[in-house]
Amino acid sequence: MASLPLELINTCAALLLLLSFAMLSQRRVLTQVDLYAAQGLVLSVSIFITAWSTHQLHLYFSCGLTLLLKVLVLPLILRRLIHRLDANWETETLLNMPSVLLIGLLLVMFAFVLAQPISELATTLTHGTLGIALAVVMLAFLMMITRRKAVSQVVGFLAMENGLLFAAASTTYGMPMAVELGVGLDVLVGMIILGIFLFHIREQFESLDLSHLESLKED
Amino acid sequence: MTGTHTELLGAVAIGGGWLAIGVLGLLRSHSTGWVGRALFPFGSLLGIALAAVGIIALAHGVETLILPIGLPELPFHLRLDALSAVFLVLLGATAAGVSIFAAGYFRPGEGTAPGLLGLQYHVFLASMLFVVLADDALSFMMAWESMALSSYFLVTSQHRLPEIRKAGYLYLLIAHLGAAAIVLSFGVMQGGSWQFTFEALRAAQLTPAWASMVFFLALFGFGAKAGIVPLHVWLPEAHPAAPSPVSALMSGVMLEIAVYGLLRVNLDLLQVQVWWWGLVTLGLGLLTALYGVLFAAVQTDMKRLLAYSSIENIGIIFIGLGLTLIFRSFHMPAFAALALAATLYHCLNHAFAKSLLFLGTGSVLHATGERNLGRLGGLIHRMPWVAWLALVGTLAIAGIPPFNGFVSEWLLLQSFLFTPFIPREFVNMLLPLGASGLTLAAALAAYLMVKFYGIVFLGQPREAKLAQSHDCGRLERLGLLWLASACVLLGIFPAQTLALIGQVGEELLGATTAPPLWHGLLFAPISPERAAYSPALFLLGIAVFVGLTMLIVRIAYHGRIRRAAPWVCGGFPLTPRMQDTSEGFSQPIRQIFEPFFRMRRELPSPFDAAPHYRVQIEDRIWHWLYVPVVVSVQWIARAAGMIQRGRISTYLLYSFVTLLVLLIWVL
Amino acid sequence: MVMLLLLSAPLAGALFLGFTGNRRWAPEVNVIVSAATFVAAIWLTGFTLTMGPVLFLGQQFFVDSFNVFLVALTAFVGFTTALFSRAYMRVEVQHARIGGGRLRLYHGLYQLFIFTMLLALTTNNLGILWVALEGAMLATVLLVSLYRTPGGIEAAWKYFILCGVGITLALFGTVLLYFAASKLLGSEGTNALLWTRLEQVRGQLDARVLSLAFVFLLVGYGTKVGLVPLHHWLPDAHAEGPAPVSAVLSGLLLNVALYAVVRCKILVAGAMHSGLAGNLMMGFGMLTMTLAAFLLWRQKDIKRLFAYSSVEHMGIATFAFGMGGPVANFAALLHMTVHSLTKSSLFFTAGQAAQWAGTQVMEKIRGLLKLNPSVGWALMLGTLAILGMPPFGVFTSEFLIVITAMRDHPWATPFLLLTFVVAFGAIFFRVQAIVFGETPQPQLPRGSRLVTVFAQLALVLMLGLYIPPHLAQWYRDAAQLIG
Amino acid sequence: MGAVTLTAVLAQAAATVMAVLVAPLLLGWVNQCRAWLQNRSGPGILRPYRQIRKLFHKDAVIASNASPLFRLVPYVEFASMALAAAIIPTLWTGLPFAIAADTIALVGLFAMARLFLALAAMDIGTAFGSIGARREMLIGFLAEPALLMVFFTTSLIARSTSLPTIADGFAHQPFALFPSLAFASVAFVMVLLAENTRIPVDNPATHLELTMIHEATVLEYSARHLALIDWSAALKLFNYVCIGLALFLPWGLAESPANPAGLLLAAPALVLKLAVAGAGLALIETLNAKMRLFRAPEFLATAFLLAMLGLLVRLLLGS
Repeated sequence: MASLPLELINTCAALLLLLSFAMLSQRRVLTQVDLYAAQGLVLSVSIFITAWSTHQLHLYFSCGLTLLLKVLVLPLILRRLIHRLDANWETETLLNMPSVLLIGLLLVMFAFVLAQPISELATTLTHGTLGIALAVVMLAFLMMITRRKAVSQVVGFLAMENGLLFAAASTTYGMPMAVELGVGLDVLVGMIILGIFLFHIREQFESLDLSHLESLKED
Repeated sequence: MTGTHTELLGAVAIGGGWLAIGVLGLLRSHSTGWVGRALFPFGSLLGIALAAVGIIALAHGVETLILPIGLPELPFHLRLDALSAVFLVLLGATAAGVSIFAAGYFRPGEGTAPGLLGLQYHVFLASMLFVVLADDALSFMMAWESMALSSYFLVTSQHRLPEIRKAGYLYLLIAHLGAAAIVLSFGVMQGGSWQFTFEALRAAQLTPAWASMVFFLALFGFGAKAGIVPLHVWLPEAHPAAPSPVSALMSGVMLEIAVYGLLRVNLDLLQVQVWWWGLVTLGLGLLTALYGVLFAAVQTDMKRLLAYSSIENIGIIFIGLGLTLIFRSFHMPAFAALALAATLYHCLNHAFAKSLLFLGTGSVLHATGERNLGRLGGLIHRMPWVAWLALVGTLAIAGIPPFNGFVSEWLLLQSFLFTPFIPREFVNMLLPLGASGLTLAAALAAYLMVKFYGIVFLGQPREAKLAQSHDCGRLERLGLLWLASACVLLGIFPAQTLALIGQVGEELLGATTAPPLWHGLLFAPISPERAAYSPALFLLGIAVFVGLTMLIVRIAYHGRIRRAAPWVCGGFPLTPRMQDTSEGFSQPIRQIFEPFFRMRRELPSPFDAAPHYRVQIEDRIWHWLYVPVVVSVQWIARAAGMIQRGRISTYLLYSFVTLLVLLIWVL
Repeated sequence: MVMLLLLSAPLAGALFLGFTGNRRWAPEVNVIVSAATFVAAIWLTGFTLTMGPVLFLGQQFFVDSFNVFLVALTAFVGFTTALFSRAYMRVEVQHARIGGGRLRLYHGLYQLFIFTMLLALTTNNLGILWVALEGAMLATVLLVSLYRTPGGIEAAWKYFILCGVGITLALFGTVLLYFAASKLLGSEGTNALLWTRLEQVRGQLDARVLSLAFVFLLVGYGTKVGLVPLHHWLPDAHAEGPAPVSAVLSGLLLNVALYAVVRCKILVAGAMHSGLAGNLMMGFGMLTMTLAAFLLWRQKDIKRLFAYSSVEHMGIATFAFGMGGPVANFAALLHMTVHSLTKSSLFFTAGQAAQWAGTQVMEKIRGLLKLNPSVGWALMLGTLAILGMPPFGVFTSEFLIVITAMRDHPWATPFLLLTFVVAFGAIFFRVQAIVFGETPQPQLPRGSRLVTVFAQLALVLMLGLYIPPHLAQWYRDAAQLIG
Repeated sequence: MGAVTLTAVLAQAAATVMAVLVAPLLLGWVNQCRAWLQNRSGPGILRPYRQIRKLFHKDAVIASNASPLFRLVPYVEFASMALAAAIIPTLWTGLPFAIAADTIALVGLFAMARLFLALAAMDIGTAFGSIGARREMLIGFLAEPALLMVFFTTSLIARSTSLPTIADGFAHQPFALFPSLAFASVAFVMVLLAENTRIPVDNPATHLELTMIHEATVLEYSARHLALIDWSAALKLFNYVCIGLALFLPWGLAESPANPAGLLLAAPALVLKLAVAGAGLALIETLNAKMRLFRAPEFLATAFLLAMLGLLVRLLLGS
């Protein structure tokens, strides 16, 4: 196959990484959601390219699924939530931003080092991107750790999912159909339940600040 | 598999019978009549049967049996040899007396329902039976822990009282600790064969180092149950807490079962022998004996006093065990057999005498509702049966000839007299040190027993209500009588007893003591020239002299006997407050052995209108050993709690760091 | 066929109760459905007894000696829990702690949870296994927060986020696994994630990828097992949810998660001929049991106490699986069985006691024996069983684990024994105070609803004294399989 | 150890009766010597007999709350001391009855007597009785180990614990000097003083509440019971002295009553030895002052120490 799709996919990968960093550094929650949607878009594009270049039917399907879920449905739910809870502003992160970004950088390097030998083995064209996928997962994880607000933790959670899908798509041209469906379903249900929870938290603690959720502990 | 299985099957059947009795008790679990009057006597019959089985088994060879239950790879093995047989006799005979006593003892409306109590009681008996019969590690541990568990429930049958809960908790905790050590010792003992039947353990080859580890683990595990210092703290708490028949069983039988375990491991399972094991055991025994008797002497609660005296006796038993090990490791089987005989003999003595005394205190408790020595006295007038039968137990524990307690001490001292022949310098110096410690303990035991008996049964009643106290019932008398006669018989016919016990030495050490002379009248385990003691003659002599004197006095001088109030230096009447209190009686001990005790005194000032004197004695070891452990555990727990402060980001960080660390690790 | 029944019964039940769960007869329906599931499980068991390991529905489902008894166990505990919750939840409704709507939620999700458990156990596809576990989490997270108390919400949130993250990592691990497998089995079709196929080729799987995959899987599923330091959700979730939920969380979910870990361990251990997987599991197990044992000393809430005890026992089982070898695996499987039986019954009695006392704070629960003897004895015996007192089965498994540890890893034995003793001291101290002693409350009617508890304890007792030959045979085969 | 023949048994009985009859004489002799040493004329050595006779003729008074035990004890005391006398060789060593109890059992016998006395003392429940019992037992548990150590030393040398055999060995083996025996003998004398309520441990003559030990235990006794108690006390002293003689000055003891020659030598030897020993006791009692009660433990501890030294010497030097 031509090197064009490969370059395109690598570009997508770079974009994904960039978007993750953007999310990590972003304070306003709504913007984070937008970034998340953008990430979903890039992801579906990359899957589409892969499908198109390798003529794998089920990849088209999963591309569509991604588009539907991660670009349309989930961001929609999130935005509505944020509006209903007017939670559209983030206080300071637990760590100050520069150090968070620095840690993120280190994580990316670590992820590359980790993925290097494995992507050697990959038979797929797109194997080089595994490292990026791993990096995306880790950055999302870091974001969950550093944020104080429930909503941005949710966003981080979803972003992890993205990295995962990307890894699946890039290393093995996607997971088996049944699994993809299951994962999609779970993410959707999970998202809904999270939404419910945000409301519960809201009505219990009059705020979405996680510092209220620290009463159960060993004293 | 040698021999027929008749005796072993009989023993198993008796164990099953006990369990059945326990379950039957649940049918009408609230009827004292059914459980007490109907079931317990039957249980005591089974006890007699068990003793008989044991005696028969002593004559015959080893029997083994495999039960179809247990792990698929490791079904329960049972084995009946001379050692087990001796302890079967001990268990059966004691249980017979205690059960028949208990039949009359339990009253309605005390703590746990009688049916449940009966179940726990008989499970306790059966589990002890199976401990003695067990022939593989798993079934041994099963029976062992069931024993601990059932006795725990018996101890806590009055669980409404907080101090009894504390006692039970401490007891079960230390028992669990000991059990862990025992499991560990079995695990080391198998030495790579990974077979846990006792045959396999016997066959295992161990280096002295590993063998020593086994020895120490077993010493710890069984010592915790037997109550050797410093693992004794639970004993004076738990034994008094239980109902008296249970205290009798725990002190009289369970402690000896622990000794059985140690004998089994050291003399039977462990093939390797290291000479200093015996020294360690003997040293611990001496320490325990002295510690126990000193603390017993300063107690003011009669059951605590007896419990501490049990600690002392266990110490004496350990001394004998230590001597056995020493002689055995220096290949002096004959002497080892003598020491072993002394050990086993003392086990039997302690079983009978101590359970007799505990039952006696039970009757006193029922009659007066008092355990505090300071509120008793003069009961010999009110409850003559208990008093006179308890006198037998008192003399036996005090090691007074011609009663049984003296026989074992005599044997022990005799075997001490052979230590100079040990071909190793310093070890042969045991005689002055060990023997003197032993004699000191024995002499103190006499002091202690005078205090116990004199204050409880003699003198004047220290409380008015004691005047209403009544003697014990018929069944209780029967139980006391049974145990007392056991004490007397063991005292008067040591030769015959030794002829039976000797089988154990024959089996485990390949040597035995000399056969009895003169139809067993003369007791000379080594040789008549060397040492001889004939309790029968002794008793005969005393009796003859007493009779003669009485006769002569009656014939020659027939002066009248006048009763009068005792003279108390002047007009004022004699009041109970004038007699010595238990604190007063133990004052010399407190003064002489002050460093042993942790005392808190409240002395009245000379100008005190209502002078009030109080002395409280505590165990130093508790503060030296146990408190620090508890504190450190709490500290670690607090430190561990620090990782869990409730913040979810921190938790996520934990997961993240774990992930990174593992990734780096596999990288 | 039987497999369909087994899976469809709870699923149908879930759907049905999801709509009608607040009716008067809903609890009975819940029981009936669980009973049907249990019957199906028994049928399946009998099936495997005759046929041996079997595949169903085009390789998608399979039953071997490893999961067959877990299926039976899950169905059984699910059944007993349904029986218990019947009375328990009624009282909760009477106390107005939950309304009808949430009762509906409860019943529906309960069946859904059972369904996911059985799916996770019987599926042949590691991807579906992941999906099922995620589903189980989604089903239980709302059950944990059923009371909508601040504590409940917080516990559920932590549960969700921690386990969600964990499960996502597990998915990454699965992807890596798939990646490694697809090179051998071809990515076309779905058979590259079929356990049976993977297990055949595990020798050739790339060691490097699998080691990475295992790290993700272990951290992922390990979070659900409650391995320290990933366990923090567990005590909160157990303490805040209703007693039946705590029972199934401890009794079933942890088991199934551990089952998943072990399945992965088999592959990894087969692929990379080093003890990496085993050592990892041993390390986690050791850390988990020791820390949990000490943390037990700090507990004030009775369900939290038993939750930590679950953590400890999961640590023990993980450690045993880590050691590997026929004896240790045998012991670990036995331990899983007896633990879930005992622990669920413990949560029943503890929940009952807490319901009567109106609090879960242990200082406030006293004199249970006086309050109601059968509950008191149930709690006491269950506690002694879980603490490894003979003749209960837990003792047997712990005995085997200790002696194996002594043989293969002598350094570990002191820790094991320390754990046992420390845990004993902590738990027994509190339970004794709860069971014994005086209570201000008047004595309750003797009739107890704890038949199931005594049935379970009887089973545990039996497993201590006698293991049925079939069960033993399964244990042995499974131990062989796990290696 | 002599053969068990009828003559032997009869001779044994005779010896025992002799000991029982002679015992008060020794007591009288000791008191007489004390009087002389203190420049008093003294009551004469037959005084104890007169005392006993007088007491026997009185009517007994017993405390109203005395139990049967209280009345039994005097006989037990007397019987046990008589039994001891039957075991301890006085004139000859061939005592067939000696097999009944060796030295260890002998210590047990004395312990029994003491224990019964203490119990009887506590029976009435007066202040003195229980204090006396306490002190009696205190002396007892301090003295017993020392006495046993002494016996052990001799048993090690003679390779037997049977008293006649030991004495036999010492009497008829070629003379050898045993330093260990020197220690043992000193310890024994100290034990003897303590056990027989002599100064410096106790004063048999005093009835001062705070100091008396033995007397306090028998305060409640009167008439025949008191007579038996006193008699057994005298017998106890006699027994102890005879033990000491048999262990440390066994020379002159005959093997058996069979040969008159031996007896002809033995009898005067015994008289002489008793006289010397009694005088020595009196001397000790005169030279020492009664010590406070809580010096007694130190005193007996010294005795214990000496006995142990003897044992160690025996073990180390084999002499």
